[in-house]
Amino acid sequence: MIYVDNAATTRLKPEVLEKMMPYLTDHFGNPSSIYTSGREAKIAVNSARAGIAAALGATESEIFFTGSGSEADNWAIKGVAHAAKGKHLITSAIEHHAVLHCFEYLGRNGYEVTYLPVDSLGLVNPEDLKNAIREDTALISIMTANNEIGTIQPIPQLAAIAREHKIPFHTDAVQAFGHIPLNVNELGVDLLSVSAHKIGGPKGVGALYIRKGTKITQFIHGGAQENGKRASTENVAGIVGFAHAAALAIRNLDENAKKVTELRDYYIKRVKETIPYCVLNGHPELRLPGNSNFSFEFIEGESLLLSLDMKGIEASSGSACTSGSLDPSHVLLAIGLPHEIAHGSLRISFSEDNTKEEVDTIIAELGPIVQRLRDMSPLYEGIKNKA
Amino acid sequence: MIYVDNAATTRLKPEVLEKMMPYLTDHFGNPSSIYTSGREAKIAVNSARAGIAAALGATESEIFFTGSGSEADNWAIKGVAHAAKGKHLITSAIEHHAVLHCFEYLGRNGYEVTYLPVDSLGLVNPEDLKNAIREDTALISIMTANNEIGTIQPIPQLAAIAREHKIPFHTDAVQAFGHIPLNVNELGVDLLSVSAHKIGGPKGVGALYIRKGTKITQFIHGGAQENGKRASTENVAGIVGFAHAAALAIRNLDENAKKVTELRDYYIKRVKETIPYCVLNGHPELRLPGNSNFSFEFIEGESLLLSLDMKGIEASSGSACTSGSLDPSHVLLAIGLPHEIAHGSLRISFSEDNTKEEVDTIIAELGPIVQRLRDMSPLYEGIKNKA
Amino acid sequence: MLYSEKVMEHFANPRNVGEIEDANAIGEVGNKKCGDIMKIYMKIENEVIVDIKFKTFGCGAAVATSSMATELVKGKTIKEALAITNKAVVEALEGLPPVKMHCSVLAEEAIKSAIADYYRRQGIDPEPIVGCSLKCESCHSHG
Amino acid sequence: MLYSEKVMEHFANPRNVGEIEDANAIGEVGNKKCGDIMKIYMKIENEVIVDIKFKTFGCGAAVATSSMATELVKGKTIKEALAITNKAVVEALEGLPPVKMHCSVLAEEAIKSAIADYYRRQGIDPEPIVGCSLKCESCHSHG
Ligand SMILES: Cc1ncc(COP(=O)(O)O)c(C=O)c1O
Ligand SMILES: Cc1ncc(COP(=O)(O)O)c(C=O)c1O
Repeated sequence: MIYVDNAATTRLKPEVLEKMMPYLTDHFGNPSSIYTSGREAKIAVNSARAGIAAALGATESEIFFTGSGSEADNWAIKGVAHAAKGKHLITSAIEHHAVLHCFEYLGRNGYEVTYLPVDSLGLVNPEDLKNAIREDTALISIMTANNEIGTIQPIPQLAAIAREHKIPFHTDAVQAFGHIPLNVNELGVDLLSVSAHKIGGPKGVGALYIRKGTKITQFIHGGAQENGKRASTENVAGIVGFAHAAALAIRNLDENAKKVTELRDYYIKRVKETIPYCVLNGHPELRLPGNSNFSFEFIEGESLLLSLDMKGIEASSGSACTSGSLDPSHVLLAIGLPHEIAHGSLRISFSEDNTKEEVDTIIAELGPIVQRLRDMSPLYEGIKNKA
Repeated sequence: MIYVDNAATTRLKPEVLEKMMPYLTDHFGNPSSIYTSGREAKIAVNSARAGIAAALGATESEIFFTGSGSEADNWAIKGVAHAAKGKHLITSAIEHHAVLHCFEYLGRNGYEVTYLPVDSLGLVNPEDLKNAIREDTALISIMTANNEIGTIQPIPQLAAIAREHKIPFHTDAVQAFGHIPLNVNELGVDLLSVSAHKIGGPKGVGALYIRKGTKITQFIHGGAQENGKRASTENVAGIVGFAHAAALAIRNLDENAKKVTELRDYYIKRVKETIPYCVLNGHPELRLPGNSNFSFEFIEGESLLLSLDMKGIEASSGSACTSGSLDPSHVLLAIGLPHEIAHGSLRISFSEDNTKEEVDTIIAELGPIVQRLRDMSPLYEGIKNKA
Repeated sequence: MLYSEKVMEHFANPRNVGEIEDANAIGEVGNKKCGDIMKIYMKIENEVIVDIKFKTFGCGAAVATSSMATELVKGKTIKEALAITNKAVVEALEGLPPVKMHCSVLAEEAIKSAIADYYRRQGIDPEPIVGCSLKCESCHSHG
Repeated sequence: MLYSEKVMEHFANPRNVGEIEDANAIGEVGNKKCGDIMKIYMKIENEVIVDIKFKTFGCGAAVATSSMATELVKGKTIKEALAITNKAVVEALEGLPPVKMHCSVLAEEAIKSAIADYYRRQGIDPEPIVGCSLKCESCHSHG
């Protein structure tokens, strides 16, 4: 099996699982308990917190563990909106659903939301942000890097605009964390969401960075965990795994980024050479190392994925969350693709575990599959006949 | 080490971990992905869903996995309150903080909350519930069994009253699930929260039962997971572990309950025989099998716990979530204990892994510890001198 | 979203793919926006569908329902073909995920659309025979 | 909530536990509601605290701070004893968790309360020497 859907989720790294194992076996204490096993668990959670803080250039007391990247996004957005007086919110048109659907929910519940457009490469224009800001703008949320097309936003520039107006700035860095260098102070953000399973950590663990002084209501009420800010018995093993995965990702960031970028560029080059009527979506340079996203004209994405799967190649069309839905990707529509082309996209996202040989196999399979589907497509008839 | 704080959390059962392992290693696919590894993960999640549904007498489509018992409580309470027109809510004075703090939050945000009192054994009086109901009551939430004193509420009776008035009824069954028989239809509840780590499952997984037709807003917005009702990439391994732990708990429920009740009753008998000035909190019969809760006069609970810990005995004083807080347990105050006695409680909660020998060791250590602390206590001076 | 083995089998080996040079009935339904387009070619002789082929732009279910629908229709009389509902196609495929049900509707409509074309070519109003006008009303089969 | 090793050591082996039969200074602070009561007995000779004992109802931190405070005060003059702040107790214990800071305040107050008692027994108003009235205002040291 060739797994090239690392933007959807990643294999839990064996060395990460190894660090988790004590907490899945003997060290099962509840971190809120004051006896030995509880204290040991607490120490494990707090040192994981220090690890995530270090990875982001934050301080420990600004890191709060959650049950997922989605929960971190929900907490950040609803929490800041609810704590604020202003009723105007700003986000972008290409956010992940975990962000977008929060804004849509708030939009139905007394808030007014501005969705900033993006250009054909997926970039938000800082001028658009400046123009959207109002007296009563309570929150700006723009993702660090897009999950479908990989475009990296100019967050320092955007966050600086927010700061000028004293508006809290959130960024969903779930796709960026561990793949490109991130420092909350260099970015200038007030809130930042991350998730473990995108960087070789376990599923079901995320974290929210909340800059000291940021006004935010609680999201999960209850016990006094996470400094009284997020209730729930801590997923100790998961948290420990997340921190270790983050440490590995940060330690090897440059090396991995170089390797993965090379693989991806090789794949992109080979696709362009071998398959006609395709277009690369996203930005040529301001792009996550592992991300590629092609639209193949005249064919539909799901058929492409199923065909690849039959050859043992696991890849994605848009975000995993939206598969099963009939709408074409909102991201591809936002960068201006027509519907039928937006329907035919293939996201291949590499990790450092992928190889050049795998890319060669993908290329060898992809061409005939695309051709077979085109031969089956009524949209291709005219083209073929013209050619 | 003698671990007798199973109400705080439990050891992950080795056979549960074994079932989780494939999903922590090779089977790492994202259940939302349509290729083979994603479909396998989806099947695993759905069969876990069927397992939890079976354990509760519910149907699969009524079970939604969450990141914790606290999240399930928050979702149920805030979700139903927000979806309702009425602004009046009813709960009890002895709920877990995951429930209580939601109501306090809603109470500060436009809702009116009635907190039903309990009697000295910890029982809610159905008459009190009847009297509290108003035209605009939107939700009633009363826990199945209390985490500190183990008292089991007459849920069928309470839920029937709610149903008569067509008011949604939620119960926090985090402590009860897997320990006493539960069937959502026999209970007559509309929503029910459970958590994996209380029954030998992993930390960081819970579930919410939502009866078909119940009006509830979404809590975590985003992707289309959990039938579009709860976003976040599924914690596949955790969910699989939860279902297996539940299956084991249900399969061995009678046997475990018998064993654990015997241990507990033996412990209670021996404490009463050997330690003066103590009082058993909670109900003598309507009580969770594993729960014991004693107040030892003239001494403070944390000192007792630390002393026990120094002897390798891990137990709790009230709920783990509140340790670190200076308030005496709200549950013990609600059953009428004076403050200084509420401060001196010891919860010992057994699992089927505990033994009679362990109870004997606990008794042998507990007496001298209590005596030493009393000798150190200014409150005991007068008593000692009188004796 | 899980496909049955039968769906996967028909997706992997779709029957009756292609065009018919001398077709005397051609129908096309769906639209680009929805991401599903089905085009059906038929050769009808003495009210019997002696040959049928399809071309489909769409998801796995769209391909599989096209394949199955053409199989069910092949060799049948027009009357028999018109009696085949989307339900029959779904059953023959051993089920479809709820979000993909609309594909089976599309397949039924594609068949009817081709038959309507057959009548229209002969100057016969297809409406009383085939039923109401055929359109992919929207991309969503549900709410 | 994590205690330092020093705190645990003083909790496990508290110094100066007990009563002094012929104490000439006794102070008690805290209340049952708060869950912390400290009672200090002193034997003062020539302005020097020659002996000191305590009894404490309270948490681990309460016991440890009582133990440490009495150690710091033992053998000191009244003046020196009054100069010992709760901070000094906390430092000597290598820190206390934030929620437990109030215990160190209580220990400081217990010492002062005993010394105040010493003056009162001699008909001297302790206020100008010891400071303001001593009370456990509330159970919370923070919001
Ligand atoms: C009664 C009760 N409700 C809710 C919870 C919260 O569950 P979790 O720790 O999974 O968030 C607990 C335990 O912590 C509990 O005992
Ligand atoms: C950009 C982005 N945000 C948020 C999420 C949600 O993270 P999680 O699956 O941990 O809830 C994802 C991935 O699923 C993502 O790619």
